[in-house]
Amino acid sequence: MELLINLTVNGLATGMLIFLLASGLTLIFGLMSVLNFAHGGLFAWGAYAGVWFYTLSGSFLIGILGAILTGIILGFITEKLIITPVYGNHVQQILITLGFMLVLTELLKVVWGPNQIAARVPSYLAGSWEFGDVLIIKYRLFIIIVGFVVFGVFQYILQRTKIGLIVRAGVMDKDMVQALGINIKRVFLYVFMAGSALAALSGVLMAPYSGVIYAEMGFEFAILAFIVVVIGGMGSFPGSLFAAILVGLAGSYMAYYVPALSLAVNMLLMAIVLIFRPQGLFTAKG
Amino acid sequence: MKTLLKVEDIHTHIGQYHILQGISFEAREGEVSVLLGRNGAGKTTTLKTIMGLTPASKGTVLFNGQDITKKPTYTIANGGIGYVPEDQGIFGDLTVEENMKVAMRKEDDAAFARQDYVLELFPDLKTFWKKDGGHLSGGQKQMLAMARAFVNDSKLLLIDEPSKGLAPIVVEKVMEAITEMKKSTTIVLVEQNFIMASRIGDRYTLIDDGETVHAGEMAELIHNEEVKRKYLGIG
Amino acid sequence: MKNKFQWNNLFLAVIVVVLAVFPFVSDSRTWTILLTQIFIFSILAMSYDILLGYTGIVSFGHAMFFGMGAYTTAVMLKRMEPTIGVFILSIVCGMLLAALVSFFIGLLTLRLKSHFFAMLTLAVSGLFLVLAEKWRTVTHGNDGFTFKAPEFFKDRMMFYFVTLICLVLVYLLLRRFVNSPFGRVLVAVRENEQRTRSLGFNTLHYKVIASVVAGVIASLSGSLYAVSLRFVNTSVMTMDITLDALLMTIIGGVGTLIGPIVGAGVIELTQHYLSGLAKDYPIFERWIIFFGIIYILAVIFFPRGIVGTVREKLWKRKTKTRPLGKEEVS
Amino acid sequence: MEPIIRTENLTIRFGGHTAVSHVNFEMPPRHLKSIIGPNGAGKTTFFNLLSGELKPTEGDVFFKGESMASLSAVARTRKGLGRSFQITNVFPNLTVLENVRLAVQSKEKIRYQMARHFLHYKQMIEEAEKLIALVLLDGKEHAIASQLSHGEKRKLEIAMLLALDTEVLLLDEPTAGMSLEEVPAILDVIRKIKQTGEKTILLIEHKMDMILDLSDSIMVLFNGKLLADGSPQEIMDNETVQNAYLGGLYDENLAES
Amino acid sequence: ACSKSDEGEASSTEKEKPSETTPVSEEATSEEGGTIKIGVLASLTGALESYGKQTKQGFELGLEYATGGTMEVAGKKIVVVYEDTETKPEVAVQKATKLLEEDEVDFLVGSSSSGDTLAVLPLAEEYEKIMIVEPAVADSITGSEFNPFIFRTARNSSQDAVAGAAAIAGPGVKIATFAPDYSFGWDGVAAFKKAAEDLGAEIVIEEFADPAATDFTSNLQKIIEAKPDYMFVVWAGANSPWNQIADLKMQEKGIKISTGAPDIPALSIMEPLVGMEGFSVYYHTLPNNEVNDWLVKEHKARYNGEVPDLFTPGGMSAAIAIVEALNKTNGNADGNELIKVMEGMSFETPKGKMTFRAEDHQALQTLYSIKLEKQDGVSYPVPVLIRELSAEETEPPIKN
Ligand SMILES: Nc1ncnc2c1ncn2[C@@H]1O[C@H](COP(=O)(O)OP(=O)(O)OP(=O)(O)O)[C@@H](O)[C@H]1O
Ligand SMILES: Nc1ncnc2c1ncn2[C@@H]1O[C@H](COP(=O)(O)OP(=O)(O)OP(=O)(O)O)[C@@H](O)[C@H]1O
Ligand SMILES: [Mg+2]
Ligand SMILES: [Mg+2]
Repeated sequence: MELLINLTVNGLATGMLIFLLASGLTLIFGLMSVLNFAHGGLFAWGAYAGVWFYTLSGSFLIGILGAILTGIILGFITEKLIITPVYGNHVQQILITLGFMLVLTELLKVVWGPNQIAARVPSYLAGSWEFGDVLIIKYRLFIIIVGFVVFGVFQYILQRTKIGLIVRAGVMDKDMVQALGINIKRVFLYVFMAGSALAALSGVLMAPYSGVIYAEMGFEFAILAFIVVVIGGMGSFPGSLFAAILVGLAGSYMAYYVPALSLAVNMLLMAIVLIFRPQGLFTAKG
Repeated sequence: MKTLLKVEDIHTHIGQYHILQGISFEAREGEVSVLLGRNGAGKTTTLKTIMGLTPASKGTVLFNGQDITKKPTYTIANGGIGYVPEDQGIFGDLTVEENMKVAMRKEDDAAFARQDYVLELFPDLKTFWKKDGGHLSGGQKQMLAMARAFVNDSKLLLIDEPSKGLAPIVVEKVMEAITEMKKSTTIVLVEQNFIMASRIGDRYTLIDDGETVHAGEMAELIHNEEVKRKYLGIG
Repeated sequence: MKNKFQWNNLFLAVIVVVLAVFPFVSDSRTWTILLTQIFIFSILAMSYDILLGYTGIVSFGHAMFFGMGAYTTAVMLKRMEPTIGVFILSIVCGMLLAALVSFFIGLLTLRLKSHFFAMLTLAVSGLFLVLAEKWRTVTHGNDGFTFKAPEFFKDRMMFYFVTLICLVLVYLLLRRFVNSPFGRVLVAVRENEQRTRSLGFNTLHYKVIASVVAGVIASLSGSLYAVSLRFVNTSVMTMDITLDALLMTIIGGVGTLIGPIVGAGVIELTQHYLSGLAKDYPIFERWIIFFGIIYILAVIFFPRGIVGTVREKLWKRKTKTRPLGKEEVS
Repeated sequence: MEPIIRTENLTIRFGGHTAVSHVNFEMPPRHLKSIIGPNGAGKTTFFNLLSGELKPTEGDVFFKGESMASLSAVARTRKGLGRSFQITNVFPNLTVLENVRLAVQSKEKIRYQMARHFLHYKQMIEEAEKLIALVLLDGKEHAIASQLSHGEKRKLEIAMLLALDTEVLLLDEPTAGMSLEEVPAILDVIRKIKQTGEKTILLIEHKMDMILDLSDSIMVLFNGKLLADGSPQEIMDNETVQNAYLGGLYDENLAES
Repeated sequence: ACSKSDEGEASSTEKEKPSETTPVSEEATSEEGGTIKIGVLASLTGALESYGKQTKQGFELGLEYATGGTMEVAGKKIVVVYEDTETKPEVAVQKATKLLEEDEVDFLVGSSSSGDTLAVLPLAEEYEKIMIVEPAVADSITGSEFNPFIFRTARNSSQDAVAGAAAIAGPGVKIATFAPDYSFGWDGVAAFKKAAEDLGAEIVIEEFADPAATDFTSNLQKIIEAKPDYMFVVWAGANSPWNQIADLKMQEKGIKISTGAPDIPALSIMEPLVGMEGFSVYYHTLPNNEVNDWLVKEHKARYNGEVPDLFTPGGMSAAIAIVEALNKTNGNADGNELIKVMEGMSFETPKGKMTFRAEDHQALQTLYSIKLEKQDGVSYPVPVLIRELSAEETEPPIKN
């Protein structure tokens, strides 16, 4: 029983971390339909900037805010320079964002050097609680809470405002949305910036979790985020949350019970979901 | 009567094509102006140019005394122009409700009153309130497109072929609605159904090959057999 | 039109001749190898374009077929005699394997729409990568293994010619393929699949056949790749290979066959050149940044790929009234 | 005469909404039947069921006495059920000529031919050009379909259907959005096809004058149900049809033209 | 005629000049006994970039040290060309061929990844040039894929494993292993298992984890349940399990952790493992010999106070090996001649004396049994020597 609880809690925490990763992509890829391969770059920048602010100020909170700010600024630059010319064209998006991904990753090395950098859990979040054989790691609990907060905030915004609808409408027919009096370019810009901020936030939260940041960290995690967005259902926050937790739990159980398949677990999960539910688990509908 | 919209000798290029080659007309407040012309004449492009979707390379569009020729589309729309495009422009993955919600510029009581009015006009929309726009029938889409434009308090409405695909009885309702709207709104209409056009139109502009070739009072046109035969193939 | 057609062919023929005499005039082995590499990746990129450019399906799993070819050839040359016969046999076996696998995977996955299909192919090829990693008795996993190439290829020039011939043959075959009535239906599928179906074409068949053709050709390029390295490891199955194919196709121009070849050339050459610069000029130490910038500039200045955009410009100059007709395929 | 198409209890539900409800209908070959009914009555859905685009929840379609239940849209087209679409549905980035040529290619059953250049099939191109002229699109052969005006796209749609040369033609509002001047020409095309006496035509239209002019019979769909099926005169005299569908406009309409 | 050919020579050197990092005067090339060219393949960009740079710096220093600063051996000028493999086998082959064909190098050195190295091995044999493998670790390089032109100054996985076992294994000791689920991990564990069992230890559980995973707790959980005395970790790459090992309080639960000490940047993330006992390939304070003293001093002087790292001495050793061998053949760079003198050759390196074993050309070398300690003024845990593991002690099985 303790074992099951342990596996579940850890799976949940990993899932939440993956959700945070995927949440930005849910906006950018799921909602805005931009195949942003530079997402991992934004994530890595968030991690580096966050750790930098954190080390400089000694406050993890400032680190987090610094990361979010970096995400917002980078999101602004990325949208204006890279994404604006290629809305609606997936083929061009792949090329230009992959190029930008290379630039972002290498620039990290220019700024902070090519070596990995240690990231520590702030003392008030370090350590764990033990209840018998059940071990609750504080930082993981923190991640779970942040995940739910992010989910709540964004779900609220999307439910209560027209933004989600406008973005989806804009993806289908940009001209028509403008003809209805909406400055869709600005909406896209803001949503993209929000997505980048989320990417950066997940980056800085990831850093102490694994204890290390490195320039190449982005790409692997971005693929995971794409997987989650697709199996969760494009543009659906509940979908992403559910899928992320599914991935987290599957990984946790699989590594314990069927270790031979643990390398393949994400891919298997995605294949199974897509074959039986080709549109993903949820849809963007309210 | 005051001129609300004035289109002066506009030329529009799409890609390397010179589509509009001199369109001029005006729409006076409280009137229905009809654009007529055969397929491919440039009627739709004229409306799009007014909306800023295919901006004019030459000429001016004056709305309410202001030059809106080079303004971005959303500014033009927010200035009080509603648009019902010819291909309806329904957001297929959004429900009828969501389509309406996106369209509603200001969510005040007046807007909801207008919404109630259009829903009475097109009860089908009420029935299918939660249905995806993409799953509506052709005529229902047309209704939704109009409802989206009617729900806002616009000074000017640009309507591209509203009667297309509608059952005769609904066409009649649309005509009533337009006549009703006329009290508060100016309307520019593109319409192939000459019976409808002639019944609700106050004046007309005839477009051929991207140019204005004729304009005047609708009442005149009804009796001008020659123009009707030459440009409209009727009579 | 006929005229244009022949000019095109003449131009291509000249390039092939230049490439064919190249090794005799230049004794630079770096170039021979670099060109060989470009030829091999051109074949891969062309095969990818059959999917992306002609049928309109984005696959993130193309590397699996490349890997199948590479492994089949490597394993057979290692386990049997390193002779030309075995080499050819291994290419055929690799192609058969790729055909079989792409056929079944196609049936299974091609019903899915855009993103979902792309991600499913990513999943399937991810599973193949895990298989290659785990089946160590045969693949030696991530470390990989070396093997002997047939004696005939000891001279790299011979191998250069073999790849050049393969490239030309594949190009000619694929050109036929995409310009055939069958190929035109593929384009129709790309444009509007549902409409194609209602015209009475069974689009699933078309997509499956396209993916089999693409898979088989990718397998061929994989076989050649393995022999060019005399080494194989799991990197042949990774996402990197798929992305390479994808980038080459897009940079060169989707929906043309010359495009992927140009793309392969551009990417390999700039990479080579930039990494060369890194040795001389410290600011190029981070040459990958410049490489990334090239992708970005490519999209901005060649929105339809190099070949696509150039061709469009040429058309525009020639005729003001007649827009680019897509049936005018190279 | 054995009916060429027959439906038995044909029904489809979307969620809770029954779009086509227990329709039993049949029509003899070489006959032109119009379908009318209010918006959302289920006309297009009925077409979709005939052509196989949608699968019925209940009931079946019979073509020449053969059940179509197991046949896909592709197979039905090949058997001889061709259709046009209400919402313009063409290949947007291909030229007009190529759009039509593809349809001709399907008719000619050149499906899996991979070894010859498509331009070698001259007769295909010639035939496509002929059809383009027939629907008054000549001069626009090399225009990209997405750049056509709405009316022009409708004509292209018709040309593509004609190119399929199927025994049964399902026409969904072929003249919607077409200018007054050109409606008669398209009418003419349909009339000519009818006169050849080879085709069976089902026509959805809202233009009553056109329907009366062309139809051998008219069927009325109402809320998914078959309300009436009979000669034009019978239908015009039907009160329900008058009230629910035509309204007052129709009389004036006739009176003025 | 004579002057003409001189011109030819000169201009060709001119052309190559930009690609040489060690400049060479034109007279030297043409007038004296010729040049020795060495091509170094390393990952100078990408994830392994820091390894590549360490090798490069070490190699430069090594040449200087071995030639006494003259950069000449047996009267021949040494020229080095560095190429970036980008950690892609096809690029490695491309660059290696360029080195062999165009630069006509006499030696190859490299590279940072086992994959790149394996892909290049056949070329060394084809061109009959000596290749010094540094720092790639895969056993198969001097094992199943061996060819006589390959010599390795780097330690291999088996040596790591033997050292790892020597540090902790003993009769009755229960050990769990934890490694990434790919060749590197499998090889490492297999070798470790054998070595540990030879020393009388018992392997109670072998866990392999997805190297890209975000969460390793399931695997670690299983290890905790197996109640071993030690957990031996074979790991590489930035995404590491150290934090989670600490989170799960394994050490508090009585499971001692042991692993190989990595390079300094990676050490900085091993804070949670302070106190662990394991082995090290190199840390600048571990070896006690003149060569290392020189290396540390020069390295600091040259790279603003930085100390040499994990693979710097490897690069240096490779350079020393080449110079020694050339001294023995009197400047003859013929591959087959060199094999004869290099087999069994011993040479002094920063890590003490290395010997190329005649059978498989693997350099036998000293490794170090260490403990990680926190030291004042150092921002990362420092490997502190417990004892040297002599070359004999860490000798791996012959596998070719
Ligand atoms: N995007 C475009 N690119 C090129 N040509 C275009 C484009 N859009 C429209 N055209 C051309 O411009 C002309 C006018 O088109 P427009 O849509 O304005 O006609 P219309 O009068 O609305 O016709 P219809 O009654 O058929 O709707 C047509 O010949 C059309 O082919
Ligand atoms: N895919 C679908 N999903 C859900 N409802 C649908 C779908 N397709 C059609 N409907 C509904 O079924 C009803 C019949 O639609 P249909 O398109 O057949 O009408 P129609 O008779 O062709 O009308 P119109 O004259 O307006 O084209 C409509 O109420 C429509 O909303
Ligand atoms: Mg129009
Ligand atoms: Mg309909």
